[in-house]
Amino acid sequence: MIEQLRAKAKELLEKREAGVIIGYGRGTNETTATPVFITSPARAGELIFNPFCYNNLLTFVTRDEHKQLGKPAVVARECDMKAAIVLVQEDQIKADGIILLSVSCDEQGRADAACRFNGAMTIPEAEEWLKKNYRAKELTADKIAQVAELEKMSDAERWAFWSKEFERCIKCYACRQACPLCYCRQCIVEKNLPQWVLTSPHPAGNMAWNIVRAFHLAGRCIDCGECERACPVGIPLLALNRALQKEVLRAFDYVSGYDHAGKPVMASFKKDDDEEFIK
Amino acid sequence: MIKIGYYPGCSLEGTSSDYGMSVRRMAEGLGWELRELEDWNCCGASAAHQTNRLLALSLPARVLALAEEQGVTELLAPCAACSSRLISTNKTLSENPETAKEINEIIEMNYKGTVKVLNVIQALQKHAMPEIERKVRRKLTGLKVACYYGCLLVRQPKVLKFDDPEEPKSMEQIVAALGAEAVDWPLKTDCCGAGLSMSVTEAVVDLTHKILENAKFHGAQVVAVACPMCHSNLDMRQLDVNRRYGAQNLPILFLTQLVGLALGIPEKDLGLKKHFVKATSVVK
Amino acid sequence: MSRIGVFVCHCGENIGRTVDCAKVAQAAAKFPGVVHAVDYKYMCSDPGQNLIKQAIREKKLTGVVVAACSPRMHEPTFRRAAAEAGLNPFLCEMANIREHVSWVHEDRAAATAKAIDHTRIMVEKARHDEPLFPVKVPVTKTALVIGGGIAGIQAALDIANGAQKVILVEKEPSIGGHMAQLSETFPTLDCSQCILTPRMVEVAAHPNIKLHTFSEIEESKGYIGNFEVKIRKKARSVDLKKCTGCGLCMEKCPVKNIKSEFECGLGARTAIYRPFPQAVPNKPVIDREHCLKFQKGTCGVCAKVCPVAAINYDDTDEIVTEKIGAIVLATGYRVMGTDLYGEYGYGKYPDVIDGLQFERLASASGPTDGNIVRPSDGKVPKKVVFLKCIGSRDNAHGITYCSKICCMYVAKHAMLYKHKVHDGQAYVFYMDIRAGGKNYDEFVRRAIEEDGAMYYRGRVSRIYEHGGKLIVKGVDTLSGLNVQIDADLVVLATAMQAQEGIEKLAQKLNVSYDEYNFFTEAHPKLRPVEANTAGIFLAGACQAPKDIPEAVAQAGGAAAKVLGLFSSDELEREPIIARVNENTCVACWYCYNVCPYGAIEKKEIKDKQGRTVRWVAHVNESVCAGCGLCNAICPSKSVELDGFDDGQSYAEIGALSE
Amino acid sequence: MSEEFEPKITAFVCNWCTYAGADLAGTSRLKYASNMRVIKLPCTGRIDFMFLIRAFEQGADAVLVSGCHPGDCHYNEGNYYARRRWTVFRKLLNFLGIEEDRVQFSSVSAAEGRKWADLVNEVTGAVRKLGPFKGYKQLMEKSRFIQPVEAGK
Repeated sequence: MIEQLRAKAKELLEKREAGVIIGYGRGTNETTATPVFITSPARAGELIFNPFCYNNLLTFVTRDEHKQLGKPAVVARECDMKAAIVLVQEDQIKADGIILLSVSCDEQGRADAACRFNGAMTIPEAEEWLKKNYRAKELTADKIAQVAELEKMSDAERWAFWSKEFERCIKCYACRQACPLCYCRQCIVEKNLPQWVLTSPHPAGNMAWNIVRAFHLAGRCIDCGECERACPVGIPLLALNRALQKEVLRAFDYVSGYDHAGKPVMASFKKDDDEEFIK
Repeated sequence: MIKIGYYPGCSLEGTSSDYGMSVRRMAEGLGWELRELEDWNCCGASAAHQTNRLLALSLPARVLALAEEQGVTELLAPCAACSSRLISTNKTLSENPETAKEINEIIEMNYKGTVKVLNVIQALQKHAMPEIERKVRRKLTGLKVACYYGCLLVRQPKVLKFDDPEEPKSMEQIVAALGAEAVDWPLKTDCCGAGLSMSVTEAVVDLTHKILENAKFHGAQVVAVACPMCHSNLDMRQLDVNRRYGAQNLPILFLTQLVGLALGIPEKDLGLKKHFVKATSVVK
Repeated sequence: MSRIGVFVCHCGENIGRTVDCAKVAQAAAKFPGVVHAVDYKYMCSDPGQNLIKQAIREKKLTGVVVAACSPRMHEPTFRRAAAEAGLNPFLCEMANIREHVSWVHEDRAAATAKAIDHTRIMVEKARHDEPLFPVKVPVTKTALVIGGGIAGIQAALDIANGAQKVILVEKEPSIGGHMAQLSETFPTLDCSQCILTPRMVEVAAHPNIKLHTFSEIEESKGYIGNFEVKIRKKARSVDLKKCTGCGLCMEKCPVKNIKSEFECGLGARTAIYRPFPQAVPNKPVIDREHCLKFQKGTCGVCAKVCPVAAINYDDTDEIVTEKIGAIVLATGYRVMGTDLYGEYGYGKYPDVIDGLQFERLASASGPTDGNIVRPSDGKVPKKVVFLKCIGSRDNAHGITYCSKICCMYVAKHAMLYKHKVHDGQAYVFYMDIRAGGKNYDEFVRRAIEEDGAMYYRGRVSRIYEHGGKLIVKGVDTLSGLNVQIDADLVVLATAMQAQEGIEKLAQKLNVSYDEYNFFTEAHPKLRPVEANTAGIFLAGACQAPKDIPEAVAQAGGAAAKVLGLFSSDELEREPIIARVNENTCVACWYCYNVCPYGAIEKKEIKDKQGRTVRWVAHVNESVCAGCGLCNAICPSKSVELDGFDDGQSYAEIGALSE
Repeated sequence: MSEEFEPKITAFVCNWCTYAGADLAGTSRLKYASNMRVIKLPCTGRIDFMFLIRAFEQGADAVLVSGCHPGDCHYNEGNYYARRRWTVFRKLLNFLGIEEDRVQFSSVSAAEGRKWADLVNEVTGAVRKLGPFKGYKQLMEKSRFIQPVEAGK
């Protein structure tokens, strides 16, 4: 599998169909991996794909310093492919400005022995492929198990749960940095006229930050789980994201990452949208 | 094998036993497995819904609940009055949870609303069209048929959501698939007077005459119906019509009988002999 | 530092009875930034206003809060007063302590507390107010009128007579619209063409009107005062400059059996044709779908006979671009297709016709020279049945509205019929008779009482042919009896519908339309001739079913609005508009996607070499209506709405801290 | 006898429908509970979800967002976009453990003075039943020693 990936990467660079391959390379030792930016065909052999490859590489494609390297071909798991589709939908990259080197991972989002290279894909191809091969795996019972468990609690229990979780937040914003869809030049927390989010890592500021982070991903989150993985204090951020994914699916019959040419779900409406909650 | 629940209703067991026979034989011919509901009761048509609202809902609700209990998802009710009552009840219960609760308490059952009721035309449309053309053994070529819907089959439009209530075409499509010619005639949804059959027979004779005359005027050799009341009025009252207005001699066939004939089922198995106006002369 | 003045109004006893106004003023005096706080009996009175003006001057106030009635009542009053004292009017705010406090609460302490809070909210807002200045937009003084029916003609003439330029676009080869097809008009029975054609000629001759017939709108961009519209002039195949309108080509055209659209299929026309004899321009067009030259490459007779060589088979569509300041939509209506009513046999029986067809039968210039005869056999019908509300007010067929004109034109038809066929009998089936309008009810009474039309209140269930007659089966609900009429002719008064495909035009112009595709007015009562896109106005039946006088009146209204807009070189708009911080915008286009007005534009940021570095959102001030959707949805808070910006809102909420 | 709890409710209303509806309640002299403080914005579509959080930070026991009925929006579509926003946002808040009655939404037209009066009473009653929003108040209490002081202009 890895040989196929390397060969394709090499071919893309040789034919100048891509300017840079963004993929995983070996980290400081066998048990780490690091993003690599390969511009010369000779280095295609450095690409690896193993259980230690987990960063969502789409975070790099929106950054100015990487844009200069030319059209990227990015090693992308299913959720990463969805990130690319949302980035196109939100015009952060052009539909013809990226190639996805599609790789399949296991249920945990990790590479394993069974992983496959699905070929190089354009955005429309990736979208079709995902509809066929991945759409049915969205929001399955095991994925929303924690959400369901929390929903069973009383309001007070949930408040206690989250207050306790958020109390540990140190406002390092690793969740934001790891997220491929947090691409703003200025994050809302950096805006202080007015001060949208109380800056200190105290309970009120943490609550505000975590609400902003979750809600800014409403209808957008592609469920890669990088935020939760990046969180140094282990807040179950993915459960928050998934609760909103579930609601977006229920209310608007929408799953993010399958419609590169359509309007974002939160920037559109239907006249007969749910309004039971409005008195 | 298409499995469909079957609710004959009282007419198909009594006055219109030929309809019942032909439904069963036609189903066999089409490869449907009809499962007659066990312990079914009267749908309450006309008698109940003119007297007591809850009774009018409870009788069909029990039939629906039985069907649900017996694992039926689609229920064929060939009688137009039965299907109309069952479909209306289904709609009423699904839209009014309070009423549904009340009715469930009365019938001491718990109907969840999963049964879909079909009349004969709907069932044929869904489970026999358009393949029926290939199953026809005896094409009814040259037979001119006036499709008569009467008042119930395509009404009430909002409950039934099936065909155009004023200018229906579904029966014509089935008849055409059998190789016969459906005549274009205007009185296909006029009333035959069934509700007054016993009380004001005079009126019925008059109404029936208009329908028969008009069908004949437009070249019909037979009238196809899918309702026991329509049939008995148009068939049985034809003697009175003949007496008052002159001979009509227009055979009245159930749609199922026409389908049966086309499928090559013998006439006697379809109950054709039970008619007052003999069809044998036309259907050879 | 802010220097806010607070002015608490008693409104006589209206506020003072339940709110301790003095206490509100005392509390306000202690709010941060407040340098002056007083209460007074009537703030809106001259002395009250003077109190404010005086304080602005003497205390050098940077902001004013008037705690009084609803801002919907007196905000303009106090802003004007502030402006007169030299303060930017947008630095004056009102706290509502009457409608929202004194009139709805009884407990004096609670009401006073709430009044203090509402005042504090507005003081906080005022502390964060910025002076705002009206937005000025240049105006191109040329109006575009789309649609050349009576509404478009009227609007075009009114604007042109007001000394402004007009471009009139009509999709058919001639202007005139449906009115040109009518025989007589209600309630006066004057001849439709006699009153219309002079106006059509006037349009053609008017020095201020440029006419594009056989043309459609291709594309529109821009905004109020500054639209740029591309018009597709369809290939006419006849050079309008050379053609003299002699008509020889039409005489000689061998294809003579095409159903005439103008005659509603009751008459025929040739392949090279003009829709009707009084057409403007009175010059033909080639219908390429039927022309032998275009279909088979043969014939070419028209070119051979044309004395001035005006025929051009190689003519192609032409796109012209026009700069426009205002647009009047006058696209009219169409008559509903009757295929929805199978039971009435329209299309099956030639003698079941619609109202517009009856107009052609009754028209002196129509296919029968005004003789009312049956299309099937040319015989004079002795019994004619008119059915109203065919499609209109009929939930079962999806149209719930009333088409408004049918009651009147059916009465007119019944009359015209009786005037021409003296021994004939007209029958009318109706649901209601809606004859509201000057001389309208009298007109209907005349049809019934003098011309003997039989009116039955009820519907018809079925129409069928029997023995050479059309059997009409209906019911008279007033007598409770069934009615059966053996008619010779049946006329269906079918519903008035929006033009087919009109939603495409609406999307091009960014105007909204309702569920029936009629254009939506900006306000159903107070702004009935404006679309909710600035600079676009509505005239006639494209907004809702209308009769001629109404369409003409609305067209006049729209023209007046256009002339008002054109009365100055620049137009002023309220400065409640959004602004983009281009430094932080990442061009995710959420604002662009949600803007109901298309006011967000995509703007390139270029470097010194002229290369595009990136894109950002940009608000077109002329189009922005100040809703603030962009502001709320922007994830990086790069768009803010002047007058209601985030800082102001945050400060207002902050005013409620404990 | 303990004094009845008087909740503090912050209402965010649109200028065209609900604000005018509340005005109508006033001109009709309808009486209703005095617990609500009204902040006017052009449209419910202008209301940032963080305004609601800000209100809770300032000690509100509940918030109300009220605008035009669907199809009546002065800006044609503003409340449709808002409706999507609030659908998901109220889910988020409830998932965090905030009782549904503390975050309320309504459509009140300019003609519905009576509805506004009844609504204020209903919301006030519901929040009175819930009691003070202790959760958020505790959050603020714990954070107090480092709350920033906002500079006035």
